[in-house]
Amino acid sequence: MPFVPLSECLIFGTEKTTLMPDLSYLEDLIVQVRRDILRQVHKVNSGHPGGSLGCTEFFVALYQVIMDRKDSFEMDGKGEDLFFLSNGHISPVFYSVLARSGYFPIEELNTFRLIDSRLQGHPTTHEGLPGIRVASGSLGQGISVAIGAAQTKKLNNDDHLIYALCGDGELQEGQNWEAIMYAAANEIDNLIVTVDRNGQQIDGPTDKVLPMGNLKAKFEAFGWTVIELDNGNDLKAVIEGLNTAKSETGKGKPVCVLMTTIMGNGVDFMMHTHDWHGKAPNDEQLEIGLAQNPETLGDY
Amino acid sequence: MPFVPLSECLIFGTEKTTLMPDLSYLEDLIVQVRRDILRQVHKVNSGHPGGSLGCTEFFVALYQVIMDRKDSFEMDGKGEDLFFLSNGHISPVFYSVLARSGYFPIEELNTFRLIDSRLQGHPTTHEGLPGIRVASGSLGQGISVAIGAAQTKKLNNDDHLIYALCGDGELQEGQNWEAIMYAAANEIDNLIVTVDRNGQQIDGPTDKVLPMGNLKAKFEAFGWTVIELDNGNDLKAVIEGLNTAKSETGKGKPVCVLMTTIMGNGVDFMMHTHDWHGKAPNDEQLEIGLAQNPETLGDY
Amino acid sequence: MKKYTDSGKKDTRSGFGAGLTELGKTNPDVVALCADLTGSLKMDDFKANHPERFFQVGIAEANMMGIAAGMTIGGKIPFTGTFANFSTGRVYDQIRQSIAYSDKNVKICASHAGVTLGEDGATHQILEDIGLMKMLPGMTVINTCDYNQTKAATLAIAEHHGPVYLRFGRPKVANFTSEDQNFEIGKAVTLQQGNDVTIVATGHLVWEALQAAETLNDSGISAEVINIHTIKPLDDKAIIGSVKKTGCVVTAEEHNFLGGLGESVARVLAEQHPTPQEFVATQDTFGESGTPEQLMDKYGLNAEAIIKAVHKVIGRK
Amino acid sequence: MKKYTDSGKKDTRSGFGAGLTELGKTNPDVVALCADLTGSLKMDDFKANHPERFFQVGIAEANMMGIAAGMTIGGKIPFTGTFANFSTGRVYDQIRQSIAYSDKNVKICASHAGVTLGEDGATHQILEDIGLMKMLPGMTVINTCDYNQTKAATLAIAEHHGPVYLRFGRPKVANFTSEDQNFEIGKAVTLQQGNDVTIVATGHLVWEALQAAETLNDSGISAEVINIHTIKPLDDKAIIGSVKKTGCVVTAEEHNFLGGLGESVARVLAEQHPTPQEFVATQDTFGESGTPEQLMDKYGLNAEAIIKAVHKVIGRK
Ligand SMILES: Cc1ncc(C[n+]2csc(CCOP(=O)(O)OP(=O)(O)O)c2C)c(N)n1
Ligand SMILES: Cc1ncc(C[n+]2csc(CCOP(=O)(O)OP(=O)(O)O)c2C)c(N)n1
Ligand SMILES: [Mg+2]
Ligand SMILES: [Mg+2]
Repeated sequence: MPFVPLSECLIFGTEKTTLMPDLSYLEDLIVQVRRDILRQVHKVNSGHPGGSLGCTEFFVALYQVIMDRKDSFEMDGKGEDLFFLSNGHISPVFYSVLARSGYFPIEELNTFRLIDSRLQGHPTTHEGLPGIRVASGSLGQGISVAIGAAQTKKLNNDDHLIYALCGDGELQEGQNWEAIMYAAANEIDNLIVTVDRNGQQIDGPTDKVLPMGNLKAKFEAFGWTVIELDNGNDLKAVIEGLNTAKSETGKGKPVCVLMTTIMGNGVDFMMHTHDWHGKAPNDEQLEIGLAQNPETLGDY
Repeated sequence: MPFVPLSECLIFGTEKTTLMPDLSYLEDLIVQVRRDILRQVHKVNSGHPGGSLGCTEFFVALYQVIMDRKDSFEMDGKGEDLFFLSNGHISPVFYSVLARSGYFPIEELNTFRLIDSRLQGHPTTHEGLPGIRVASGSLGQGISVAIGAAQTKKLNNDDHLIYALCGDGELQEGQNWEAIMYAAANEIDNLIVTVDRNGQQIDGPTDKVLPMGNLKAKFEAFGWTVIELDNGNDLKAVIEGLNTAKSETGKGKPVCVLMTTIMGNGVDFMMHTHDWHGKAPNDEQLEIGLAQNPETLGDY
Repeated sequence: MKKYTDSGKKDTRSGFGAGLTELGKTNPDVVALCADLTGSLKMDDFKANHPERFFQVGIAEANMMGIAAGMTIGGKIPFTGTFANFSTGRVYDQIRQSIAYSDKNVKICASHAGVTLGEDGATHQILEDIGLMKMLPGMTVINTCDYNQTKAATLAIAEHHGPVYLRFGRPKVANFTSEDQNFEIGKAVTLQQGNDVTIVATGHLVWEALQAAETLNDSGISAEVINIHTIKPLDDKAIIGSVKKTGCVVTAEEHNFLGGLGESVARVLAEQHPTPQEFVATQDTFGESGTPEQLMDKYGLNAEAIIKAVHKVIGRK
Repeated sequence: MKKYTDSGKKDTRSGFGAGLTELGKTNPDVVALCADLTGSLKMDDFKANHPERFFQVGIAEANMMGIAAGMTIGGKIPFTGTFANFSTGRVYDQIRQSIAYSDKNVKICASHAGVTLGEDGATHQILEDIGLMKMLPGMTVINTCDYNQTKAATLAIAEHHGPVYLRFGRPKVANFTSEDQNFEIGKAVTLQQGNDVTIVATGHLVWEALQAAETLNDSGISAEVINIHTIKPLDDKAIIGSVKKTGCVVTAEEHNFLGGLGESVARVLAEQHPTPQEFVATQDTFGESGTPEQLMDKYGLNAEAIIKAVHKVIGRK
């Protein structure tokens, strides 16, 4: 189902070498996803563009290159890799990439946050949207859910991987540390948790709101393998980082990718600030944002 | 109010040197407290002797030597050091030391866990027992409360200290890590949290139930000053350790004392096992336990 | 019929913010805590004016509740601020033990309650918080109806000793109660006198109840409207007194019909004066994304729904 | 009058343990999770027989609920086990979002509910869990009355798709329902037919209701006794049917009278058939330490209290 089938991909950072993924296509997709994000939130004047834009490369890499996914969606997800979004507020990027990876019609992005829509403000299973396996939005719960799915994979002798994404501010929630402690203690080594380290949360930079110190040291003290992905907005770097993470699975430890991103990436006035965490652009701002990201694969 | 007034104490590990505390009296008190613990839980055939016995030296040191306390109890606790028990199940040792430090009549230990008593199974403010400032029992909440009290001390320009105790298994609760992160971020340096590192919890040794790895590394990664107190059942070592902790306050970091103790300490058949976490001795076992701890200061 | 006029739509959370700003000036013991939602809770002014009394706890609501409990020791009056879901369900056990059972003087101030939170959807739209908080012994539970009342309630709860849950919302709604009102905890306010039916409404539904009463009046039905801003302790007397006169009751709340105000009223009546009752409330479903108005409409939480319920309950007398 | 005999006192939690042991043998999809209370929850057998399907999560209930939700993806049927307080209030938001709203097939099994937990005292004695769980859309809420019924319910919920809250207790109580019963979720069981009053009881209060009915019978009052093991979905029909005949009702539960079974019944009656009702329940207080019997007595949760309530409610007809 990926536009760039896995078999044709160069798996960076591992011994398996296959063909080079069509990076130029993926770069086009990234720009198109940015447009989708802006247009979704603009239309309903609500939603979360900042974190979504910062994680665009990650989602594209994950769904187009990294994950071994099936063509059709089944809740049980047997025999494929699964992804869980813990920081559910960045639904715009999730929806765009899901739609553009074939899970549901791209035009449905038009219904984002509207009443009676399957595209709820925060992702939910409740409306039956393909691609979503658990609701999120209330922060701090996704890693636990991902661990459960990973343990079921082990019980089922299914050697596919579980991926999860969470925010950096989100890691202030204690449930994460319960989960982080548990995963190490139980050697959940089919799990890759990426942290969107954009250094921002709602009330300001994470360092001002509640300085979290050295995240790498924290995860390591909790027994995880940590991979630092310093340029989370460089597609190649993201693919490499996630492949490195993959190569660290199966070694008795859960794997954490600390992915440094720029909040609002790709729209200059949204970048490097928490201001656009949960605010939609007005008409004029939308125009500027779209101009900076010209249509590539076709708007919905 | 301490039996051994602070002014007469040698403050180990600090520059202030005063008189030597009457260690032999305190050793007698420790034995008497052990008897109180055994007799309390035996009488009602319920309660938690294991953790209580392991923390006897700590409570005696804290209330008799370390804390700067007032003679009468006031909820507001202005102008004195305060203590919060997070692992509320070890109420028997708390009650015994409170009573024997003058907070309420020693005979009241007779009412432990009985209906209409002020000595509830887990400590509570609800019945107005002097010495208790917050309820505990549901684990994981005490460090947060202690932080709040510490911040109020700062607001009130009251330079007294806040002490708290929690269990090692208790640290599996995520709320603790929220609190630990917050305390470092906000430089709560008038707070000393001791962890009862007995390596046991209800279902077995902590290392089997949910291995917690290196606690020192965890606290340090979370930005705390960590003091390892390797013999938490040696009174002198405990006094020294807590004094060292005291000397580390006021330096911009919260202070953690990792206190290694022996669960069930002082009653041979209760030692080094989780079996007596929450089980009372029968008549015969009580006799053996009491014989190993002959009456010193007088039973209630 | 009394006439109530909207002096201009305002959000109830701004009433909270204004009250907190005032408390900052008048009561040095008041401290405020927030879990990374300072702007949404309208706490910016307090933060700016009293940085030393403002505590940012980050995204860690359980810790916030514990810290607030601890801060009362030494005489502070902590006001915690976050969304209603994260003020209640997320931290129920922490409130239970460290605040309610410990009788700590903490004011839990909760915005974005109910479906009118809007587009964020069900994960954020708690419809159970009244029920959650009312079950806690010693907790006072308040749900205010407009900006002015929310401001007055914010000032009042600072004077009341003991734990309080103050619930308010996100959208701009009619502001119709008086600016200089005295907020009496636990005292129902009868907004309209009537003989045919009693409407007991709370929060955003109070204005809707007034609108309903006007329409009903035009069709010859005289409705008594009670603004029951305090759900606990509940003003049983006011309710029973009115119901004895009218013989039927409609309760209206932005909450699940299970566990909320409606069930509290049903219980009081079952104990003292069994009476036909209809429930304007959500019908045991989660909410969803949409505008506040769309959601009020879809989930039957407006004047129209109240009118329908009134007709039904009068038919059952 | 039907005669019920106690086949020997047993704890309901052991009924759960026995059910789980059986499920371990018969249903390979069943997995069990526990938060450091394996013995208290009687999960040792399952753990010993199926170590690979038993998950010890330590003292981290929030994480346990999330893991359970995740485990359903791929077809497992997780049974979580801890005390009732830590199964509900401690993890309300986790259950709400990751289990109830996400419609995950998790069975939340909760022991030590209510004051009969005994000596540990109020921090452990939750009296609000029925209310907490009943407010969650999609949640099935069950409170069983004895060992046999708890075992039967444990087996039944494994067959039911969707989130379930199963509440049971610590003390040894009369075991009087049949060993080979078929547990029907949502179907009230009428234990005694009667004409003067309906007693709707759940959990440990069912046996007390039967005792009360016997005593009442001796004094010429014929009580209908309904074992309402499922509080949600509530068997409205059974309740209304009985109340139409008797004209009054007493509800009996080991729970706060706010938010629990009693208020659910009051609501159903207010909507369909207003009727005098009395509430045998705790009266909005926390519990305390004591023996189960002492506490049942002090907090008015026994046959005696039911009899008193019956006399009162009959007088109100
Ligand atoms: C439990 C909980 N508390 C608070 C919120 C409100 N909230 C939504 S997003 C957010 C900030 C999250 O920060 P981060 O994880 O860094 O995400 P980013 O802003 O970088 O996208 C907050 C506080 C929430 N959704 N859930
Ligand atoms: C939130 C919560 N979950 C579970 C329990 C039940 N419980 C009481 S003590 C205990 C074990 C605590 O272990 P630890 O902190 O190491 O104390 P120790 O056994 O060493 O005294 C547990 C699980 C509880 N009291 N609170
Ligand atoms: Mg961030
Ligand atoms: Mg321990």
